[in-house]
Amino acid sequence: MSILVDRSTRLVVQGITGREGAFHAGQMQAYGTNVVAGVTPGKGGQSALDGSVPVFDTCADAVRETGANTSVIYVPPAGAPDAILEAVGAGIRTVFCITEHIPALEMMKVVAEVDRLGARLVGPNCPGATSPGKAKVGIIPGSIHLPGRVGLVSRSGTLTYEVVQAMTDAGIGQSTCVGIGGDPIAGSSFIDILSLFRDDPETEAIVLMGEIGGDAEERAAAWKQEHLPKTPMVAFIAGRTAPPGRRMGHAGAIISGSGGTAQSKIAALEAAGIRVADSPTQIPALLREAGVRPS
Amino acid sequence: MSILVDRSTRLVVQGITGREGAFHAGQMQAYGTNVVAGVTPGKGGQSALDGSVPVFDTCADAVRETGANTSVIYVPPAGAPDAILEAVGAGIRTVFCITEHIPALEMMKVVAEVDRLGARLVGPNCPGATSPGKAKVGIIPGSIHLPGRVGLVSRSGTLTYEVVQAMTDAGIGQSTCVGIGGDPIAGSSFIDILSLFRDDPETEAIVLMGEIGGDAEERAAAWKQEHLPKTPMVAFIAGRTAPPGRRMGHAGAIISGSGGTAQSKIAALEAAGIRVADSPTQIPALLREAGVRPS
Amino acid sequence: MKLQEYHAKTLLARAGLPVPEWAVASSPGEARLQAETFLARGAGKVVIKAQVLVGGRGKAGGVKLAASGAEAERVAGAILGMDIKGIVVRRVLVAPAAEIEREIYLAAVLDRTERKILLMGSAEGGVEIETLAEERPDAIVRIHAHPHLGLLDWQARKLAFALGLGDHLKAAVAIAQGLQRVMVENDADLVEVNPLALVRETGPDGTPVLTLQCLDAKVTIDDSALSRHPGLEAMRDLDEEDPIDIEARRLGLSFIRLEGSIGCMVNGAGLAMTTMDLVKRAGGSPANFLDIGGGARSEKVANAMRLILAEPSVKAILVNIFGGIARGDEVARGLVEARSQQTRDVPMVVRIVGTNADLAAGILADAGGGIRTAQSLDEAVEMAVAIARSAEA
Amino acid sequence: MKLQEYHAKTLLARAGLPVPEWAVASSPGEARLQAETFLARGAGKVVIKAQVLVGGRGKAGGVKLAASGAEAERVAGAILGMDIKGIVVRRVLVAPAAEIEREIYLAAVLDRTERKILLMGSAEGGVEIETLAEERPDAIVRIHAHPHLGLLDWQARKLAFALGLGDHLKAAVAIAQGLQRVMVENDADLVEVNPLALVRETGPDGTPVLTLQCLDAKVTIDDSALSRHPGLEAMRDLDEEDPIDIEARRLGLSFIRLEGSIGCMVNGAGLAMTTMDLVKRAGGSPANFLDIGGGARSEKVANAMRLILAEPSVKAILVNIFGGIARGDEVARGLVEARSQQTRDVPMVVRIVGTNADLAAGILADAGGGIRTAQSLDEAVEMAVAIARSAEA
Repeated sequence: MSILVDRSTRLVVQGITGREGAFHAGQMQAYGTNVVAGVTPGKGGQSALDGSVPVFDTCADAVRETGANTSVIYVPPAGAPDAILEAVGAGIRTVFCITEHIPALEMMKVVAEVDRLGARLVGPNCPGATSPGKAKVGIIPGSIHLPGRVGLVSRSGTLTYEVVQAMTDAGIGQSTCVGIGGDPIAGSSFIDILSLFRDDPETEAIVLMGEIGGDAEERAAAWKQEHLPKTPMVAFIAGRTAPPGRRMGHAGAIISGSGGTAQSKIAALEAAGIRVADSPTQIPALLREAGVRPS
Repeated sequence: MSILVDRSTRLVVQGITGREGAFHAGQMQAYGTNVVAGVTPGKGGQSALDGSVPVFDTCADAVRETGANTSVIYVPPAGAPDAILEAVGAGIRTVFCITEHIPALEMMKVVAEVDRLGARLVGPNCPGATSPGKAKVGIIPGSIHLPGRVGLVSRSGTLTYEVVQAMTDAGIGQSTCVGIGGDPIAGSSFIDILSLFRDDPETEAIVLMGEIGGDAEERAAAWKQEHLPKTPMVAFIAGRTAPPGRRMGHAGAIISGSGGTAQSKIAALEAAGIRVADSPTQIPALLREAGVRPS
Repeated sequence: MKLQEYHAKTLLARAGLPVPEWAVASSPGEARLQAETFLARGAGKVVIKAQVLVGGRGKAGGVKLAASGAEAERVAGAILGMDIKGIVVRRVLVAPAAEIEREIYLAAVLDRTERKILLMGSAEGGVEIETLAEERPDAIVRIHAHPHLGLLDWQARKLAFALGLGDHLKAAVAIAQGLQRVMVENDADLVEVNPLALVRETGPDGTPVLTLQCLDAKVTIDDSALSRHPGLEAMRDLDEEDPIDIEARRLGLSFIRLEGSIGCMVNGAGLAMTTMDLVKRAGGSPANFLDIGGGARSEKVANAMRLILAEPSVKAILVNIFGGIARGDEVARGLVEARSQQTRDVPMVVRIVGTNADLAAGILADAGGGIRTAQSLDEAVEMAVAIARSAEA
Repeated sequence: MKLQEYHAKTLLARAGLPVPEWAVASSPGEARLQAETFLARGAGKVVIKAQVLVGGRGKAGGVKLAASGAEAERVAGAILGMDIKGIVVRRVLVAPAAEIEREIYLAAVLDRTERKILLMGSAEGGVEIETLAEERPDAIVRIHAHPHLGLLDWQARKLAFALGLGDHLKAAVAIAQGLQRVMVENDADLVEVNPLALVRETGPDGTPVLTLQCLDAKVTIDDSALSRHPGLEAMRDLDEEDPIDIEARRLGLSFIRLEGSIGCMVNGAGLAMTTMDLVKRAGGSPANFLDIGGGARSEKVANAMRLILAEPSVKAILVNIFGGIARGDEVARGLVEARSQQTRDVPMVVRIVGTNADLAAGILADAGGGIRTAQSLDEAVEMAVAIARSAEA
């Protein structure tokens, strides 16, 4: 097993005719993901990926014609909130939004509606998820993965790749790697993903990649202690040396006042029995110390 | 048993210090309803009904201090939609809105939120509900009732009283009488109330009081045929002689085009095995013919 | 409240929807002037449309084309003053006639069952939507707007594609969302554009272009919301209303004049309709529908009685009050007050039961002669019908 | 983006919130004139407040009262030009000094955990809310607005009662809902009024009246939404910004200048912070934070390189790219382009892995000298730190 994406994933790519959408649709298909449809309003009837994927005007058409059950969104910020609502409105239950720079208050309205419909959104401004050897959805490079039994969840994008690469180099495979994105309003939290890992018999250990700002890491630590007391877990926090009060690249990475510092997060994680690495490259060693064996 | 209101009802009256609120709060208390609180913003700390009922500034205060579980609203139309949202926001699960002349599009927003919270709204522009001998909430005169085993649901107000009086005069008691109101957007439909009666072992027969306009009676007939095939049911439709295209008093009572006529409703009800009375006073006789015995 | 086409178009145009320019004339000369202006600006013809709130004006000859100012004057002269289903035409709308490539039906309506705003469209416009709904329901596209977020972009696109407007996606989306917005901003029950048309025009470079335009518009406002839209209340066409309706509205009464001889005063619409039904069933004929509403005070009751008596054909009055939120004593006091001011002696049958019925009985008894009382509805109806019959005999 | 107090007050006043009148002066003489106007209109004193985006201006002496025009000129003269936490004061706000009966704290903020707008209030205003939140969390009232319907009337009333504003219910409700509306309409992250004050004034009949007024205001705008609010972008205070920040924003880069010697260019905020952390851990010091973002094209990379090189203290450059949405070859092309235009010869360590890393390696190899490549992040960091150290030695 694995979480979120696997061999049963039937993926529709919203924005498949754009530069990013087309490129990553190809990468996902090449990895083995079952890309069943694309959506670009006004380009219905065309096809993408050398004729292998039909393009539809609407998500509803894509779902009806191809049985798509998962969506990934590469649509510019002005259209992305609507693209999410279109996907869930068409009955898609799992949506990944890669788009960055969506206004937070737009997302606030969108997540309320996604929740009401009982669907799951990962992102926005996230790299997606990969279940190695099964399927990848998003922009995480497929080559860095190794199938295995460690689940990874991260607020960062490229930092995630770094750690996954290190794990793979050390022979430690992954069940599923999920980037939840660093935006202020996100569809899925650390805890949402940890709950999925808890229910996945294939995931035996977890890596959590956090960063400064907010209190999501502290909350995740408390949740882990209560709900996953026996699962080995290691973590990393980016931004130990970041100057306070400045926004580091995306909205998530800002320290205001005394909360949200790397120190407070590391203390909370360690208090919950989670080892915290000093460098991403230390993660494989900490996993091994926690009892994880190479795949 | 009974539905919606009974001896476990702990009622908060929103707008208790107004003319209607004060009068009917007294009537409800005199009937035996457990009126535990009133709410009028700015009058918290006062009391109503000769000092027997505390008045609070907010529903939340009323719920916390008195354990109120049901609300009835006598607030002018400009404030009534908010009063409904306040009640459900305070955790009250059953709300009756007596207020009339609330704009339909205001109610549209309200019912969506009430549904989302899983609460139940009856009304607006409804007379409320009485479970004879147990509790009455709203404005139905208490004196007309007789405890028994016939459930009644109606889109009208005073027409309901007429039928209840006729039933009581004939010795046929009621389990619960519910007026759902005739406004275009209502919290509860015929079918919502029929579902409650289905699950109430004390209700052995049902009276449905409909009127021209819309297709609620046709839908109720189809539902009854499928879900309550064995329960005796009789009906009445007001407006057989109403001229088409004119609005009769409240928004519900208008016939447009070929739909919504008394004829189409009567045909649908009879096709579902429901006897339709020519006059409200015939209802007791039809109930007896359907096997209902005097209480 | 129904709005005249020219008012409905004003609301649409205000919301940024594409409505071709128009003018309103109440005399043939005015229509000529307006037609000449449009023709001078390049219109091939103008259309002249009767402004009445009843349907079927086209079939009745209330919509005509004109190719010149003189013809416009003649046509407008024929339409103005015309009687369409009992309504005298007092105004015509004058507009450039469009070259229509295709007609589409599009409307936003309140769906009572789903409790949402429903966008209804059909690729076949210019039709009666009720007929289409019965004969070929599949030809109608239905999309419910989100109750809080409105018609979402994707919903509007879905509607546009389903109506075959994929080549005019942006315009169609804007129009669909515009109808929903006009509905919400004005508390309308209905905002209908029929036809929404693909109109052939000549572009700046001389090549033909197709644009979507709202050629007709129908808007109905939720009466319960009029108090918060004074600008819409001002659009009410009092000319087309029965003066007694205007008076009833002023008094806060729900009143409809009918043809019969028995004046009815009832509280509650359902009971009022039932009372009318029973009067008919007993062989009588109601002179009106009148719901005095919940919680009516004595003054309102007295006003209602004056409205009933204003109708000379009324031979008997039937008062049927089942007290709930209305209290019997208030009604009785109103009746006695009205009776005392009454110039015409019409027999009155009064039935008051429910809240404070005992007090009401006392008040009526003290008032003395001319008021007969009844206990049951059937009895009251029979008494009133008998009185009316003997008065007419 | 943080707004200056006078801009924040403009947004509040536009939304109909009660903000006492104010003026902005950039010279002592201007401040005197404005003070004289307020004093002439009846103010007992005026308050003169430094307009800077850093906190603690009160403690720093940036807020003072004045009772005459001359005093206002003197006070403004002292504040203008003052250095508050590294920012030079260029403008002061002048306003009538209020007679404060009670101070309240009220703010609308984005709650990331609940994913809703949170209204936070405290009956004790004028305080540091962070301090209060830590010391006495119960003294803070919290109410989440509905994500679609906004701050409902009952929520605003509940907030008002909890803040002890039951005697000013209508005003308090309007202000609470106004803050939420200002937040939504301007895509703000934070709208804070501290203090919201009960101000003593004299009514038209000479009796004292208490009114609620927003005496200070702080607004922060969501950077992701600025493109749809050109009017807010125009409120940006460029005077208070580092010119290199202005240039970085123009180039669409996320750049923060630091004190060190190793220029960093990374894709992704998390990886960029981690790279900085590792540089520090290896004994080096980063000269900047720079996230070139996802999908950066070669031109953007070249621009980023120019920003780094603008800092004379930079002795080594560390490029760390893990390709995902960004493609290694694009970055490599940008580096080569920047290198070819570069006037200053700073050694560069480049690590490009992930998407199209193979193509990148080829491009860098073809470009020849001056660019050192590394495979692992640790290795790249060590190389860069070693280079910087030898250059500084």
